[in-house]
Amino acid sequence: MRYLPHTQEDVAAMLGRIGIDSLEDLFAEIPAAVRLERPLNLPPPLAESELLRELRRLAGMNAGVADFHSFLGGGAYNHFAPAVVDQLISRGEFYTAYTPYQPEISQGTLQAIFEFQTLICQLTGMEAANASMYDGASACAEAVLMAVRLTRRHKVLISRALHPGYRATVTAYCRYLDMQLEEVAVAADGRTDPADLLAKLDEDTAGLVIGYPNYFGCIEDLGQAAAAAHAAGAQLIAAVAEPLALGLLKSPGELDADIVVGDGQSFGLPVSFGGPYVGFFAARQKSLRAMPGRLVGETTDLDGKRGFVLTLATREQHIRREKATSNICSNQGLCALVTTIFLSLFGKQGLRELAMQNHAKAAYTRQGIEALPGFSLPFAAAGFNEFVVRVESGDTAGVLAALEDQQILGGIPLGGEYPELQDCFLVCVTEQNTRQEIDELVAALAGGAAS
Amino acid sequence: MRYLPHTQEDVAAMLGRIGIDSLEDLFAEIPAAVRLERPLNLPPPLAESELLRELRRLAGMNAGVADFHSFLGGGAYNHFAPAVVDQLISRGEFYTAYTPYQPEISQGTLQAIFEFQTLICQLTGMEAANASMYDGASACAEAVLMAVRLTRRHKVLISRALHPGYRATVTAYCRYLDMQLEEVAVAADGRTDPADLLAKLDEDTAGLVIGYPNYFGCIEDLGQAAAAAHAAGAQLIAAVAEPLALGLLKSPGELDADIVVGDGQSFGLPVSFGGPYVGFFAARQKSLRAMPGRLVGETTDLDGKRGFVLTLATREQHIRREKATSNICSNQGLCALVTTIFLSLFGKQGLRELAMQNHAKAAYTRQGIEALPGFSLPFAAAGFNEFVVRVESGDTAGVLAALEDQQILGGIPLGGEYPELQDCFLVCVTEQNTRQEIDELVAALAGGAAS
Amino acid sequence: MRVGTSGLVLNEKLLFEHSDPGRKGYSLPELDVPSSDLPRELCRDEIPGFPELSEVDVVRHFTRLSTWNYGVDSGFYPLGSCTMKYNPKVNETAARLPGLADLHPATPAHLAQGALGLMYLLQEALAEISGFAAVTVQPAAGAQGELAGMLMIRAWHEAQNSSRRKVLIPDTAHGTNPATAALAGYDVVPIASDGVLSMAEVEAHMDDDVAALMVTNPNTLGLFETHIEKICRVVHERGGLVYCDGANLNALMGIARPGDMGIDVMHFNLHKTFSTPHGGGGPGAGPVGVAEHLVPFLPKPVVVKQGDTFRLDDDRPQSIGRLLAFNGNFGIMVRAYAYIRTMGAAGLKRASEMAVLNANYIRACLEDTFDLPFKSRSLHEVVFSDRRLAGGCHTIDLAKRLIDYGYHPPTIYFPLVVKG
Amino acid sequence: MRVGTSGLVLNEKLLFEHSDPGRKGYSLPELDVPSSDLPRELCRDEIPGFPELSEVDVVRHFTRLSTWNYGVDSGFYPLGSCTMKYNPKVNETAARLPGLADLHPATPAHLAQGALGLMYLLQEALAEISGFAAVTVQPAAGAQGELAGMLMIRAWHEAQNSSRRKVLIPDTAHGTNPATAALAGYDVVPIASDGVLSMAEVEAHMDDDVAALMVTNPNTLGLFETHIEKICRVVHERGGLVYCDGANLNALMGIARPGDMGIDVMHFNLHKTFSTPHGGGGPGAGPVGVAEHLVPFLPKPVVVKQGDTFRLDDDRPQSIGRLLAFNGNFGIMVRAYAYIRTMGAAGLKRASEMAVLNANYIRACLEDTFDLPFKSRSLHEVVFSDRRLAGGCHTIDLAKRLIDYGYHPPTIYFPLVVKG
Ligand SMILES: Cc1ncc(COP(=O)(O)O)c(C=O)c1O
Ligand SMILES: Cc1ncc(COP(=O)(O)O)c(C=O)c1O
Repeated sequence: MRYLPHTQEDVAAMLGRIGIDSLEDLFAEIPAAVRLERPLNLPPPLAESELLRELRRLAGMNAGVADFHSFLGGGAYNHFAPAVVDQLISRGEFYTAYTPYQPEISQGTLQAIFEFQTLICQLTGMEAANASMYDGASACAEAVLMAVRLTRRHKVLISRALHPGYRATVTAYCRYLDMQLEEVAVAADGRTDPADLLAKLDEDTAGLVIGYPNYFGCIEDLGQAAAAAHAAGAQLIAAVAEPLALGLLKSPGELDADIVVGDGQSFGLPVSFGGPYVGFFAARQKSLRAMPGRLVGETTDLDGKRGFVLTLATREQHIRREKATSNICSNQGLCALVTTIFLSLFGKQGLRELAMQNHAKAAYTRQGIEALPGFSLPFAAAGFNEFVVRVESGDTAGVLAALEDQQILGGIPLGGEYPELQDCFLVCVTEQNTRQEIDELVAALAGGAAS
Repeated sequence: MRYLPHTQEDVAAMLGRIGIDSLEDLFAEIPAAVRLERPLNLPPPLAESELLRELRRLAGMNAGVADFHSFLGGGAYNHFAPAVVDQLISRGEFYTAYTPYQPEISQGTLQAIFEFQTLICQLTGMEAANASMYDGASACAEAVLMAVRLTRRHKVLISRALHPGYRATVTAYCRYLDMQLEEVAVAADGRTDPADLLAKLDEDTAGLVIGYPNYFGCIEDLGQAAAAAHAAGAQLIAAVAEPLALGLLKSPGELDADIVVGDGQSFGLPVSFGGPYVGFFAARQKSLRAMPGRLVGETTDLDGKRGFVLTLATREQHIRREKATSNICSNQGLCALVTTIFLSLFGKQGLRELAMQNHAKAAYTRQGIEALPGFSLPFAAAGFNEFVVRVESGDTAGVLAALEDQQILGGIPLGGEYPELQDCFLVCVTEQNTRQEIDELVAALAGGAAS
Repeated sequence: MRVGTSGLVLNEKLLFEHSDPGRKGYSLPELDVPSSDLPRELCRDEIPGFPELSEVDVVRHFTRLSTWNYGVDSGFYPLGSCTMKYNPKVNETAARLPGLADLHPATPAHLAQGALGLMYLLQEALAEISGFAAVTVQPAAGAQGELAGMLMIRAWHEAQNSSRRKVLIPDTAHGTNPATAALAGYDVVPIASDGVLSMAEVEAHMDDDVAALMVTNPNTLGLFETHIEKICRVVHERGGLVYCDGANLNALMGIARPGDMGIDVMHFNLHKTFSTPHGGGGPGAGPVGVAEHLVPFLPKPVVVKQGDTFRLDDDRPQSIGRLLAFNGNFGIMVRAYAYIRTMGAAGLKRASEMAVLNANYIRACLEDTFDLPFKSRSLHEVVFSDRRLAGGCHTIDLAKRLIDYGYHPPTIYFPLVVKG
Repeated sequence: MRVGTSGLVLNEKLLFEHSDPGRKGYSLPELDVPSSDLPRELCRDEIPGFPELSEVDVVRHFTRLSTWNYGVDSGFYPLGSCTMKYNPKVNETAARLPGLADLHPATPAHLAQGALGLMYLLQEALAEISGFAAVTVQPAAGAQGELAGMLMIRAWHEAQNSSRRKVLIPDTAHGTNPATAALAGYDVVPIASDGVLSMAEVEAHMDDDVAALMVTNPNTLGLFETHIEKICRVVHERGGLVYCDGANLNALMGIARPGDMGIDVMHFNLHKTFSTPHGGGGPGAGPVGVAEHLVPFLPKPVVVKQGDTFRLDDDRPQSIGRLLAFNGNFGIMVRAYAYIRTMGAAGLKRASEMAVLNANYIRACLEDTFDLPFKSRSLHEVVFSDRRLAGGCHTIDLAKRLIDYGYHPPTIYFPLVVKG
């Protein structure tokens, strides 16, 4: 077995040193009753070439973006990742290292995380960011818990226009905690309903969670929400599932959000059937000690040289155990590195230009579809790179199936998560969709997919 | 431009320091008459995503082994390369380094080349190997030149069964030198004709070049050839286009060859439409100073620590100029590293097992085709993983085209290089061809491809 | 082998310190549609502080940073509790295959059969290895697997109208155990172990307000919990469930199965036992195996097979819900599946045997030198204390000195029951 | 920036010293056909000395070795004559694309149109950049390009029944120039230059036994051969041809074209001017451009276009033949083509401008400190001597001291006309 270096002679010599006769003896402490007395029932081992053949076979059964024109978004975005990203994270020193608990031989990881945290602060307009969370949804759940910790209140309002996967995750995380989640309705323009929001905000409200942009691609009035939340003494949590939008939009920090979470997948991570992605989590300096997860801080060594270390570990479960701010241990370190490299490459100008292209392409597509008979756009609010399309006939499934026949993944049907939008689907357009692809989508919709 | 770090401010400041006004001025020494006064006529620049799209388009027009069952060999072999190989050579310290002229910061390359040289010596049974040549064919030409240098004779015999590309390369290299090349005929069994060989060996013969295995896949009697060559005072040069054979066959060194050249492509390098591959060159210790190309040797530093350096550079063109043993400068360093990693992984057992599998699969295929009406095997000599098939009808092109229609690249037609074998093609079978593929080939040949 | 002098040591600034206004590290196609402006009041000016770098700046920056790190690829990395395996290179290739890496999570199931099939096959393989009735591959890491498990335990209690409030956790447990129990709304009751848990201690604490016991087996001292079967029996008899932290499963593959010991629920760490890279702190994956009675509570969606097709089953009324926006760390599942298919049954067993052999060999070589607080036969790890170290040396000194010799230090100051 | 202390330095043995009998680093499918034995007398026993290593041994060995190297990705690499460009990462991805990397060289042309088309487009682009009538992409490196060129010159002479025996080569020339001339059967006549070639020197040596002059432009001092046009005219008038060593083309892209200067034949180094990696000593590629009168002599096969299809033309009776078994270093061509398509005309010109700007900037910063033997305006490189170095310091000391500061030294002791 090529992964196991032991030779027969090694094994014999080692057993001798240990003073036992057989490998069996190593397991003497395991009671016979719980020993497995048969081989595991697993398929026979594959050579490397066979393994790749088998995985290529499985991969070949999937509709990747190489074969389909894809307009799927909804929290996972088909953006281009420069080759640099993957080649750099493929350096063994990065991806085969453990969590940087020994700073002397982990400065590479530590400095990169510090840079990640800094980039997230700059992007979100916040003051402190952690080393990453599992994904945007679980980061959102952690934000809700932090709001509860900070305010010692028990109710959290969640916009119905927040990504359904985020809402479900918040619900699961909070399931058995002493708190209530309440939903805020969606207004006719596709944004969170300000009236319903005001009606539900009260003195027990710890926080309010709003998507920015929201699941329908609409750009929420975060400033107004922050003002309302703050008036009630609640925290405003902005959840950013498409952080590329922040290349153009006012940052949540500028709009007075208290906690900003989201997913960095757009920044260089493949969609990879849903993961691994990377949650980010940013907050105000004053809330630092209430934050979940790891933090890297700057320090100096005995010679006065700059160095980086894990810091404020007293919040974490290794020390605080059941009183920790979170149970998270391994996070998504390498994915944070992806994001860091991606943002280093695009930088100030590039992120803006990339965001502009996304917006322009979505706007162009939106206009194309809006002009088609049989389709309409239910939500009027300004959007970034996604929008909702209504199928007048109501046959969303039929429309999407017809598109599939033309090798187009036209969008995500909304009926499953939003029964009131049974006749709607969510379209996402990125810089990866050429005008020709877009025109083909529109033509396909025009040419009968609507029927 | 993302590859050029200069900003407008940088350029201005640098021009200022230089004391000139414009970039134009940098080129003041170039006479106006030879300045290009128009932009180059090249296609507009592509963004990275567009570039990959364009290259994928071009790649999609080619019949790679992912889509075709390939039985093409003839000096370029479809062997599996473990993922380790490419991941290790993709480390920037290896592939973005220059030739290791500064040993203090090139020990990685130097030690790896030293290991390459050692592996080549072990594989070929020789005493000294260089740091690599361009490919097997040019290594073969250099070997011919070395034989002439060593013997001060002027005639070199080349077996007609040597790879035609190697023969052509030797011819081109020797074109204007004071020497003659003479061809030795092929015997009925597919090997070099011993009678013709003896007849042509004389006191002006510097060397004799024989393929091992030869182009028809036949295993030459190298020992006999060496004895004959040595009796005439000539050098025996063995040219190994499929070095995997040396996992099973007696080494040329054991059989008394004086110079062994070949191509390491089989050991981890993709077929890549013909290159880059890696020529290897091994000889006897006593001929060391007559060898072409770079050599790495072991040394110790001031502290007694082992280190490696380029050695015997006095043979080379930097110092010897027109008296150098060769004009080669850049060789195929990274490809030599590929080979080194591949051989490290396969090692003693693995290379043997791999060679056995190749031979067994070729033998199985050979038997399958031999049993077919309409086909025969012209050459009886034992072979390794290749053999020649004769199409009784004479319509080689028709047979191969019919195979292509079934997504099979059935072999290389021999008529172009060997008019006497107009009705033959060369079949290669490696560990990559499953029994099912082989059975499909045989069935396709049976099912009318012969007609 | 000692630290050499052949290598290079390069300084490196922060990436922001390399930034120069106007540098570009990206390329974009010309915009091929009309440009479109967002309402001004929605837009920011620029991102203050964001870097501007060329591609070569970025490549050099991260290449140089990487050389400050030590990874499994650099050498021996003997971290207890972390299972620092070799991370096979082919698995990296596998996870990047087109059709896997570029598959969107919202792709309709009939166009994602390969991916769903892979998830299903991985679930099945993990179930066989662990002896559980079913496995979810959703959780993103061990700690999230723990959360899934504890939420299921609580949901099961609720389904029985039981509202127990306490969870027993041994003092050797990893910090994520109590933190997770708290996140599931439980009060943590620490219990003492003397190397392994004693029946007496478990019986003393196992009352009818205890919802579960969280145990790690082998535990963080590298010792097999020898009474595990009886412990499970007692906990079950008194109405509780047993959670197993499966971080140390690497000692048991093909040897013994937690599901066969009476354990109700356990998480796996694919980034430990199943060779996926630690990535400098993730991403990992923390699948959870459950006994039959907990199946209805699994996080949703679950990958199910119907005839020859696979789909994500969302219609699970008793499910605890979902813990991530999508299907979990699929790229990590690909790697783990590749590992299992490469190793096969015999290979996995051999891996466990070799891990245990190695730990016992190190123990044999060092037990005369260092203090060994717990003496029963070790499984895949061994814990020494610094009590016998001379000259005022402590564990931390030993750890740092190992670095000077070119090795990664072992895990230090954990578990907390061992001094130093 | 100084050498820091953050990095790791790891010793490493020879791979043979890691070997242990019985270790395996490979996997093979079960043999699915009957096994077959070769006649015993043909077979060897085993390969004495061959290593036996597990996969992790191999990964660690080469990872650690790599850390002893300095590459362009590590930092500034100011080697004169070598054009150490950034090696774009996307080009590495490109060369590995299925359909390119797995295409066999004997694939029938109609099933290899993409590859042949790429070679053709590269030929065309290089011809446009250099001003030559045609380009062959076959040679594997600069020196082999030189050989192709000199063989063509000789073949041309033979075709005119001229049997000249001498080649003029300036003292600044790279060693491959005289070595190549000798390999083409010529006698080398060194000629002196004073920074650049003077007309007097050329005229003095250009007699009717001289087949060619080999010139490097800009030359290895980084100076443009200002009389190049006149030199070519004189050589031509007296029946000779002019070979240009194009190693330094990076100074001229979009600025001036060797073909327009009267040069008859020139090689390119794709691993210099066109950004393909040096690989620690190759593989590179050395295409050759020729003026109209040399086209019949190009190495064969040549990629030609007929209508919309491409093929390898082998039927070229005057060709010098082939210099490699197959089609040249195709993987390198892919990278160079990717570079040209990425840069476009303006980008290539800008690259040349920036290279020349950088060299002149370094010169401006250092010319008060170091001795500058040749004072005319530099192009993309500048050569100092150590004459003014104090304290018994020589070039070699300066070079090694730069390493201590984390930089790769410049090229030293070359060209030979500059002392130190
Ligand atoms: C014993 C034990 N339990 C749980 C965990 C947490 O696992 P993860 O880091 O995957 O969340 C770890 C990880 O170090 C561990 O060692
Ligand atoms: C001026 C000059 N000519 C020729 C060569 C030889 O090129 P190659 O190494 O590609 O054979 C070089 C390479 O260093 C060079 O600098």
